Amino acid sequence: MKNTESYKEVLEIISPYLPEDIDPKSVTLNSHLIDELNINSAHLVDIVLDLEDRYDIQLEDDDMQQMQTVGDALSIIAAKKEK
Amino acid sequence: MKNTESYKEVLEIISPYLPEDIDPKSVTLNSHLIDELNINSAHLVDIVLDLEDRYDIQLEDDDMQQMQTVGDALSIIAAKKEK
Amino acid sequence: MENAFDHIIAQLPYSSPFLFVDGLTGLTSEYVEGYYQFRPESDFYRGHFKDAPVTPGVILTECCAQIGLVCLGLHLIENHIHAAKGVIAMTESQMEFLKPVYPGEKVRVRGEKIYFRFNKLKAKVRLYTADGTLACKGQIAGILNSTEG
Amino acid sequence: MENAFDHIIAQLPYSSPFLFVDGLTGLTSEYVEGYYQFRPESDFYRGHFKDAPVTPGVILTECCAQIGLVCLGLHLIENHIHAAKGVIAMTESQMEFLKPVYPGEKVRVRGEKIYFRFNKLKAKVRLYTADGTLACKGQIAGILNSTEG
Repeated sequence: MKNTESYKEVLEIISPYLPEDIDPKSVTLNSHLIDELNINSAHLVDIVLDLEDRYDIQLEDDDMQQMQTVGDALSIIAAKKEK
Repeated sequence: MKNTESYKEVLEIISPYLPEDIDPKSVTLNSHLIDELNINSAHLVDIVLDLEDRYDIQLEDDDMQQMQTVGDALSIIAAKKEK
Repeated sequence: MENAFDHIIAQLPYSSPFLFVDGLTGLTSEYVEGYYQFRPESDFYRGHFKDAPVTPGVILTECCAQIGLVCLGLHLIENHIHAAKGVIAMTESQMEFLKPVYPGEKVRVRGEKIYFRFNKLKAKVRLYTADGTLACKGQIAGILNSTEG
Repeated sequence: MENAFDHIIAQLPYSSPFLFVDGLTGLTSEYVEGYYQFRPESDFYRGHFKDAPVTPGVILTECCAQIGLVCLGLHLIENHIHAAKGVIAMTESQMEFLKPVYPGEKVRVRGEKIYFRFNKLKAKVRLYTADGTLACKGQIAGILNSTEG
């Protein structure tokens, strides 16, 4: 899940929920979803549900709380897929 | 434009705008868009704009008025494409 | 049966003149049904439209949200041990308006859960007039804001 | 400048207490900008919420529709010889609510034409509070109903 392909996939899932003033090209692995990318809590849920669909995984409240950055999302997906 | 392929394409464009109680499978060439399929005037505009995009054509007020049935839509598209 | 749902209506954060729920007729973890009769004396009819009162589409949306989203949400919270008690704030609405609803008309709203995850509830809503005509429909979502935080 | 748009506001089919346009600051065939100050005495604050007045999301939607869709539509009709004169009825709304707006706040609405075809106008709308914060945004569409037919 550390390869470029997966990062692109996750970015594609996040992009529709970015506010207009955030350039998708400016997003990095360290971008904080709420504080930097200004994604609100309602959209964060949509992103999590889209990730679940895309990777056929089930995320829990704990995963949601740990998912602070784009990199966190990649790590959580990788961990879930290994199970 | 009389072949099955195009009919299917047009049906695909119309389907999202059908009311829930209309079975897309019940639609025929003779189905009246407003009277039988219960498509309202707001959605009829969306359908026309989607047809324009799909077939790279420009429809006018006259075309809109003549487009009573699914078959009319196919004929109008065919006529526009020949120009 | 209807008294069984009074405790839900009592928890609604709205009051007259911005309460658009008269009663509920069905409520499970999957769907809710309720009704409201529009009061001809409601303030909004004085301005919508000039000399031609019609229920504003946004007021139909509010009726759909109060019955179809918030009543359903209050019920789900009751049955969801880990959820915090709180208020449901509307975050998104997507509506289609099909038929006008006039002063005095009684409408029935049905809300169906699409999902309730991570404190976000999304519901499909439909509003019918007394003769069974679908007057508006759509999807409405809200986030449960915890009163603890 | 603002007086130049008074004839548009005069044509609006709404009146107080359901008129949510104080003035327009810009209007072309592509976009409209206008403003409204929410009146603390508005009826809806008495019920939304109980003892905690916040402007209902659906009222923000109405403000967006009146400025961003209907004022723009009235202007487009004026400049569109073949269009019938009439009323614009909202047919669809798709909104996201981002920040609460409180009684007394002055908001600015910008509406941008997405398309105006076959008497249907669809606009992208955004509502900002005085400090420039985006409070809600979305898309609203309406059909011009001819008064002749």
